[in-house]
Amino acid sequence: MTTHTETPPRPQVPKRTEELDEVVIRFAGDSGDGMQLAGMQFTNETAVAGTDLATLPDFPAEIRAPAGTLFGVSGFQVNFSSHDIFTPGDNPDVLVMMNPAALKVNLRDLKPGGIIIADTAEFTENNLKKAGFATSPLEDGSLAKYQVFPVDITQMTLRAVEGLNLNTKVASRCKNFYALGLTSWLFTRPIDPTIRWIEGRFKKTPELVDANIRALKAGYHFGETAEMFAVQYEVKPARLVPGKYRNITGNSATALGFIAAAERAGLPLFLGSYPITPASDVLHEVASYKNFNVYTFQAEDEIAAVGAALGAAYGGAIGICTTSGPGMLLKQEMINLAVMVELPLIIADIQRAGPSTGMPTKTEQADLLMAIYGRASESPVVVLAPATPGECFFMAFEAVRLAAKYMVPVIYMSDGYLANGAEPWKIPKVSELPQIDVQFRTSPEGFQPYLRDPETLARAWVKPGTPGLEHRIGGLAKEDVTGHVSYDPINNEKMVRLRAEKVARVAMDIPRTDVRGDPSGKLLVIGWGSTYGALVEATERVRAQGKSVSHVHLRYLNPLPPDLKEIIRRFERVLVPELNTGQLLKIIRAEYLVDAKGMNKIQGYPFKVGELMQKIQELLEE
Amino acid sequence: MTTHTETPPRPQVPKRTEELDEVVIRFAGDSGDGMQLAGMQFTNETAVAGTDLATLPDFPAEIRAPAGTLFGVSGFQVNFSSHDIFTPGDNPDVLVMMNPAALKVNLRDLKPGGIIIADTAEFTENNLKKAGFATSPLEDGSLAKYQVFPVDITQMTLRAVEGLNLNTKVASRCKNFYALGLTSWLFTRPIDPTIRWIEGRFKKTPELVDANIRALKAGYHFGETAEMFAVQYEVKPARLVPGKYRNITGNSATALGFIAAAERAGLPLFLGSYPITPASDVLHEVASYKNFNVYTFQAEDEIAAVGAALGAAYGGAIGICTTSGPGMLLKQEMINLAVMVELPLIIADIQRAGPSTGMPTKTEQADLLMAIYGRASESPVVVLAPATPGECFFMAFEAVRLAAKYMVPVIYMSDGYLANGAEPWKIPKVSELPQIDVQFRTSPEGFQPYLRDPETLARAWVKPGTPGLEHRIGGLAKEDVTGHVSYDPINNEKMVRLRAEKVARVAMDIPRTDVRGDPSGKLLVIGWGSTYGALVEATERVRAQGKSVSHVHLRYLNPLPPDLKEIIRRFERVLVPELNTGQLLKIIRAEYLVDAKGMNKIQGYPFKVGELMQKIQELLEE
Amino acid sequence: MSQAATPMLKLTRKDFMSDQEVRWCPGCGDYAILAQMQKVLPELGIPRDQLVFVSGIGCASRFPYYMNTYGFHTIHGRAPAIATGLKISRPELHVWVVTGDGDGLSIGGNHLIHALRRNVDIKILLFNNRIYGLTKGQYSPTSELGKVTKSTPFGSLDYPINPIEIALGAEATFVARSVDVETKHLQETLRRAHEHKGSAFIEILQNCNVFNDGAWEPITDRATKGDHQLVLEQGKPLVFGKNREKGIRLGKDMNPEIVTLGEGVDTSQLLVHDETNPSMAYILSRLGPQFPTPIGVFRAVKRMTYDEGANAQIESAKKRLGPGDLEAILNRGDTWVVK
Amino acid sequence: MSQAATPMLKLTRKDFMSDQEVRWCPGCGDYAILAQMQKVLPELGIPRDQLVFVSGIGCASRFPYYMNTYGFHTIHGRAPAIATGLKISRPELHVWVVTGDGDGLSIGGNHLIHALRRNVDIKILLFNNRIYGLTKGQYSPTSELGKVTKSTPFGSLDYPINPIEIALGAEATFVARSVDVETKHLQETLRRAHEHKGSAFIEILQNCNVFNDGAWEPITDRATKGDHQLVLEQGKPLVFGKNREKGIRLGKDMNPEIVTLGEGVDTSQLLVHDETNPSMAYILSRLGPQFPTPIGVFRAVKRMTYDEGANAQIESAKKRLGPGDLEAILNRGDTWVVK
Ligand SMILES: Cc1ncc(C[n+]2csc(CCOP(=O)(O)OP(=O)(O)O)c2C)c(N)n1
Ligand SMILES: Cc1ncc(C[n+]2csc(CCOP(=O)(O)OP(=O)(O)O)c2C)c(N)n1
Ligand code: SF4
Ligand code: SF4
Ligand SMILES: [Mg+2]
Ligand SMILES: [Mg+2]
Repeated sequence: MTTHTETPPRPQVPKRTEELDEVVIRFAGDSGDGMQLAGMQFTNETAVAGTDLATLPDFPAEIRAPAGTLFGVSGFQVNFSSHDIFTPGDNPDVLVMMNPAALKVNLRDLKPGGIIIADTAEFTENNLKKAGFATSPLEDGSLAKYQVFPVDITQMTLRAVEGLNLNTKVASRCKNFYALGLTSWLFTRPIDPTIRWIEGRFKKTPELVDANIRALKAGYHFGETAEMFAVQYEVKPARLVPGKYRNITGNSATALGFIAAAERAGLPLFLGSYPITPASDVLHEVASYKNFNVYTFQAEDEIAAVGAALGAAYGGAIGICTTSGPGMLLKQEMINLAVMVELPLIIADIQRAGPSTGMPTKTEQADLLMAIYGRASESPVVVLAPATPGECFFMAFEAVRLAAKYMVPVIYMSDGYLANGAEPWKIPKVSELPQIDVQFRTSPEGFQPYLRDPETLARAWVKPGTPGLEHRIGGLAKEDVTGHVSYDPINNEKMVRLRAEKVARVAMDIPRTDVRGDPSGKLLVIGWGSTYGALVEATERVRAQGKSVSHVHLRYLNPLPPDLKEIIRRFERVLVPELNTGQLLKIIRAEYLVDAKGMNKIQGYPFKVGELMQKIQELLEE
Repeated sequence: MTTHTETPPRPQVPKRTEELDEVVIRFAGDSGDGMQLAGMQFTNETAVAGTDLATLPDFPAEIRAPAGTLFGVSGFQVNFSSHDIFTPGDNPDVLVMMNPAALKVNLRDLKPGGIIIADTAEFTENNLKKAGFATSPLEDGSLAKYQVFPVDITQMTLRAVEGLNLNTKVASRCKNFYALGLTSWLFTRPIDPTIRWIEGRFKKTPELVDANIRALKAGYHFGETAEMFAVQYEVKPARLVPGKYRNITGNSATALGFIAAAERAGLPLFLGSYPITPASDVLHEVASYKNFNVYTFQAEDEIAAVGAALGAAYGGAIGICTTSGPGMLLKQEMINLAVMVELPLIIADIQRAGPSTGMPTKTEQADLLMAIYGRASESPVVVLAPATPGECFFMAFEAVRLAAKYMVPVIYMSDGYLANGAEPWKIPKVSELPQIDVQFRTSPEGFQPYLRDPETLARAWVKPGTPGLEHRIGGLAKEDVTGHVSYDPINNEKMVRLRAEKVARVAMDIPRTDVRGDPSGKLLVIGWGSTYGALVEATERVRAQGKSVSHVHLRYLNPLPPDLKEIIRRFERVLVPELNTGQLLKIIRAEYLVDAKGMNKIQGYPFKVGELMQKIQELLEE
Repeated sequence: MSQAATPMLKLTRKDFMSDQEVRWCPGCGDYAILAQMQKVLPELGIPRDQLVFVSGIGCASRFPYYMNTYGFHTIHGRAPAIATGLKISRPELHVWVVTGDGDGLSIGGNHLIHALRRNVDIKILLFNNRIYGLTKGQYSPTSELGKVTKSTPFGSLDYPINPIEIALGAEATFVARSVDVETKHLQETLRRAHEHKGSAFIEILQNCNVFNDGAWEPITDRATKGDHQLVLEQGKPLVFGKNREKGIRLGKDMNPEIVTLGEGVDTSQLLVHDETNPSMAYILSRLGPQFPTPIGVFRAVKRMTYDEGANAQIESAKKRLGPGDLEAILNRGDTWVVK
Repeated sequence: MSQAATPMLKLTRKDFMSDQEVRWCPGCGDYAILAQMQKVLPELGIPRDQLVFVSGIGCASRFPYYMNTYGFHTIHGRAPAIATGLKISRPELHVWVVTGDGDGLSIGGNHLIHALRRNVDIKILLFNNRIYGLTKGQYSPTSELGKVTKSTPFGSLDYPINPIEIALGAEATFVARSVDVETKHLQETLRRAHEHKGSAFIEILQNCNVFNDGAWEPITDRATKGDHQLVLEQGKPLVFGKNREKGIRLGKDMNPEIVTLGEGVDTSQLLVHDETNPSMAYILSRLGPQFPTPIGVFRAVKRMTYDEGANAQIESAKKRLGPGDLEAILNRGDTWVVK
């Protein structure tokens, strides 16, 4: 443990503490300023302090865009509260801005009367110009309606680490921790988790441990002592369901979900992947668990990645691949083969904004129709989507379970917002996770490769290496039961329908659909995937106004929950908000012949609760 | 011209001639027996004789499967008639069978009382066994309800070519022409076109010219002289629309349509392709026209094929690629790039039965949803489908025209049945084909890469090499007008909607929808693609029974014809027959909220008129 | 699996023949290759269930259907990727890949190279008939320049790929060539591939009598093969010719030259084949048209295999960190308890 | 196009800089490469509008945005295919491809090989930083064995691809290597590529200071580069070393060896570089770790280009058959008239 006594004790100015129910803070600066880190650490602090929370990281596609530019601004928003919350918040209460460009980009979102903490050192003429400010907003009175705290963060940081023999470049890189320290003080968050994190992260370079902790503490103490800050805010712990919690991002939860499922199936996990934003972190995390029975294979491309996963599945492993939109397109031919040979295969599509390269670091949920229909010929697969970062764990687990149970490919659809967003997660007990019961066929007695389980229609999973069960599979049309190559017309139709029926039977595994709000009424809002939080909050608030709106959130997109039809019937109108131009909407309309309306946003960002409420209210008033 | 006097003149038995309105003949034998050729030549003969016709080639995926096996049987069905016909016929009137396996496979389809011509030489014990016959059906009385003509075709062929110094293997390969000659006599078809064809085809091997012509004539004369044949049949010419005709397959028409369009645009054609059944013949045919401004590029895979086509389009050529289902999946990422950079690109998907490798030589129309929705994110393209082999020409032409006019990718969807099927085609005059008016931008005055034509929303097509217009394009999200890389949320949504709107505006180019039958009534049948013929015939026949059924056939699948909504409203019920599990059906239901029903067949074969009639009658009676 | 429990009966060629009728064209070179494989396997003493044949799409790729072992007929060009996933996770299996010149070098070229450079312990047989058979006769990446085919009626324009050279360029650890009709040589080469630990690549010259008949005639015809075949044997000088009267020597600037033995030249001046010498393999791989075609093993060297490495990594991580504890990783990082 | 009409103003480096702010990380080697390109182009006398830069995806592939020429930033790995279509149909344009070690050798490996073997007249620059930059630091096909990265926390298991060797294996007609910071050498190499008629492949060693800093340090560092760089010059003996005191000689079995000049060894015994000698290029491409890294042109030979061939084929067909007559082909075969 490193201790610091370098900061001289200062006279304590008496401070007032105000209690708040919910606060939204956005950190922003250059891509190189470490804002993602600051945001993540703040998140962790407030998680440990027991609040509920939700986050929205927002970074450019450039690795380190030139300093001071508008397109180089990297931001991280965190919402924390003493009550249940579901979104990172529409508009921040606080902006922690490391330069003029950050302020320029983020100011429009700040709530009236909101707080701005700005690093004055960066408000140079040059930087102001790059950001398109004629004069400094910190000085020209344009920020009058906000509470502005100008702090020379850079200078203070340098001073804090003085004597550690760091060059200025390295030293000033600690300023994100200074800003974090200050913010932590302002909102009475504990900084110990961050100190522990710094110690772990920089283990090999003790001078950086020292420097960063000093900067953190200096920021914290500055808040304590500087007269500028008269009020300190407190957000009380939320009354979450009792249990042990940690903070988790969607990608982390996805990785753990896959590992947990393979463990519960007692099978090795084979993850074939080709790096792509925002999916890569799943590969990174899984790769770090090599002491499990985990193979990670960074392939030469997405085709090889899914091919290797299918090869591993054929060999009896849990075969998974992770990718995003452009990579998904390359996998479809192999998924079609998996459909034909009826092997379990899990394909995780962490959706991003497109089409084509699009906005790789931004979110969207526009791959749904591609996942369901994007293969040549009739090629049914199971499609699932988690609704929150923590839920990624359970749906990833479920994807593996269903794939193995039905011998079918499962597409698991997360997105950029879930992937990088975080929330407190009630850690499940391993013993409470379902067992995944895989029975490899070993008996040659009456064996036929396409004999089916009468209930699930799954064919048997046979591991090569099993004596007496030698057989051949492939992508040509196959005869029922024997699996021999067959061009018989009637047989072909039969097999097409059997494959469809097998996927349809997954409906047996879908839990009853939960309707939030009244079971019948005026308006039903149907959502899927990462819009969950915003939809919950919007519908709850409108309901709180005494209006009739309920909410159903789909985790099973193909097949659809069998009770959905009945639920829809009980409402006068249906609204389907999506971060696309109306994909689930098309399915709902075709399936249930209901004149459902879409609400659509294709901006690379999640819905805001406000805009959803407005749309819902409009529909209710029509 | 070769002449033969070797066949001794025989006494003419007086023969009766019966006139028939329509005849369906199926030729079948081993893959190596030349049945496709015999069928095609018969088709040509009857075409030249002025009948209407339709064909259905049906061959195995194996190149030359072992002789005598059931899976090695290759067949070719031709329907010809003195009235308009639209399908190759549900059931043959005549089977020309080269071996027992062929008879086994095809007998179930023969009409009661139908004619069987069989090569007795091949009905050996061994062959009978391979085909699963215990005794010879030619002798055991099992064919009593048919008119059976057992002919020793092999022996007679060998005799006909005696003295030409051919070895038996080569000599007996002529037996398809013997069979053709006999059939031609039986149905009074002229054999001159076939003689001309043989002369052209075997130019370099005069002995084969001789041998094949001798075999052909020997067959013809055998019919004339043999007492076995008491009746000769005649089918009078059909009263087709006046004009000059030829016989054409869908693949040939597609190739010519692309070439014609490039010529009418005054631009070079660049066809990038990777061989795949049943699309390869389009590449083959286009490649033979190198004296046009035609580049054909056989790429290393489908991705490179479409990439090269896009590169050529970027350079100012008509960039086209041709493929089938499995290859389509590999092109989607590149099509997404084309959507983003807004360049014209034509992708021809000659659909085949799937999924995966499936039944490569069989037909299906199950790639529709994949074509429309199979790309990541929001990626609208134009989707067209021809309805008959001859129409392939015009729709291929239209695909090029729309791509260039709207600067948009166009997917053109033919299928295995259209590709290889043939029909008489009224040859268009070049001067009557639309001019395709491409204006490359050359003026730097006010140039911006994403400035749009206010009517079509097309951006300007600029050829690299144009001074002063240097600019950069790519797959990242782009700013409206300037095309600069932009991650602005509002701009992104704007661009997504602009791209969608551009495709929507193609509706301006869609001709009024033709309703066959009453403009309103009880049942509307909606079809698309190659089912046209069967649907026309089925609906006409049911209408002839005085029932209320009309038929609309869609050539424009995305966008849909703007008047379709109105048309659908005028009918009580809607039926959507498709060779898939209900793909257009989903779109119709979602779009028009009409409780349309599907009729679906996924057997690798086209609809039969009878089965369609039955379904239509059922629906009308419900 | 219960391999140990399987009584090790001596298997015969018949045991490796599946119940499926072979569907290649009569006279196709593929028959001969199938036969040699079925003859060699019984001698290797591997139970049938431990063998997996993975293929892509093409005539060649129908191979697995005819082998009474495990088999997977996959999609065009991707067999090496699928085989890689299988072998990594099931290192005890014997995994063979069957591909064609189109499947392996056109659409699948990249997977082939990457499998080879990774040295995944799979055996890759590339049936080279210099044509696309299954799609009825378009030119392939190994077709000679100017080839007239259905898709190139005016002649092809691209310089052919040399499969051996590409495999060497990818630093494959075992690279060989054999011929469909050279039964003994082919058997021996298959055996060598099996014995090699690591990726083995064998180009098998194969005749497609329907679409490219006689492509390899000079090398396979009794009358000419003496002059056109150069049989590589480890440690032996490069001698060829009907009467083994010719040899190959290294001339100026590392250019090989043909010499006639006897005229003041004896075998001691000839190049001596060394499967471990990379330059040797390279020079042999690109002998010009005036030279005989080498068959045999060009290169055979040892290197860690990917599958070994991957499995060793897991074992060592388990040793170092203890076997994976799911409960522990779920609870990793800062946690707190809500009561 | 109206190339002749463009007044041939003498262009400067500035003319080739686009109005887009360069978005690479400060200190990235890509800046230096961009600068050299912008310096060389004005000297080649090509109007800007005749130049097209086509790239894939990756940090390197942002290159076209910064060039004030035509530019196409395409999709991952496919730039050679797109450039091929462009060049075939517009042979008068100067087409450059910019790719990275991931873009060009991982997902795009096959297109690269096929473009090279076809000898399409495009210039391919592969920026090799031995890492995936844009996706934030996973190992690439050129990363050294055992590389610890985000995706390989326990070290990578695959043997790296040698880009020069692969290009040679594909029989590329021009193969060279240069270095981001060797400004003169890089300029000269770019010029040579431009002058070469046919596919030109240049591997450019490039530093990614964020994710793989110092990957090429021995070769670029003033203090060590004398011993670690071997500059290839046509017709010159292979000499290197701080004081040019060392040389490379061909030892036994075609194995190269390092010798010190002076000690009874003079340059006449050294290998003399010959860009047209394939064995030479091959041996140089795979000098082991104890050898210096060659930079310069490994191979430069002439062969028909694909684009030439494709266009000549059209011209000759027109000559032989007359220019295409649409009416005639529509009316081909048997026709009949219905009245
Ligand atoms: C994605 C895809 N593209 C194209 C095809 C069509 N196709 C099947 S096999 C083949 C080439 C076969 O050539 P080769 O690999 O040389 O095998 P051969 O038939 O000669 O043994 C092609 C192009 C396919 N099945 N899938
Ligand atoms: C189909 C597809 N797969 C994956 C990606 C993600 N991706 C973008 S660049 C890249 C690798 C970049 O590495 P390299 O080519 O070495 O370029 P560098 O950034 O190092 O210059 C990857 C994997 C993508 N854009 N598209
Ligand atoms: S087409 Fe050629 S390669 Fe294919 S089975 Fe027939 S002979 Fe063999
Ligand atoms: S990540 Fe590396 S390669 Fe990419 S711009 Fe930064 S320094 Fe350059
Ligand atoms: Mg082949
Ligand atoms: Mg790189």
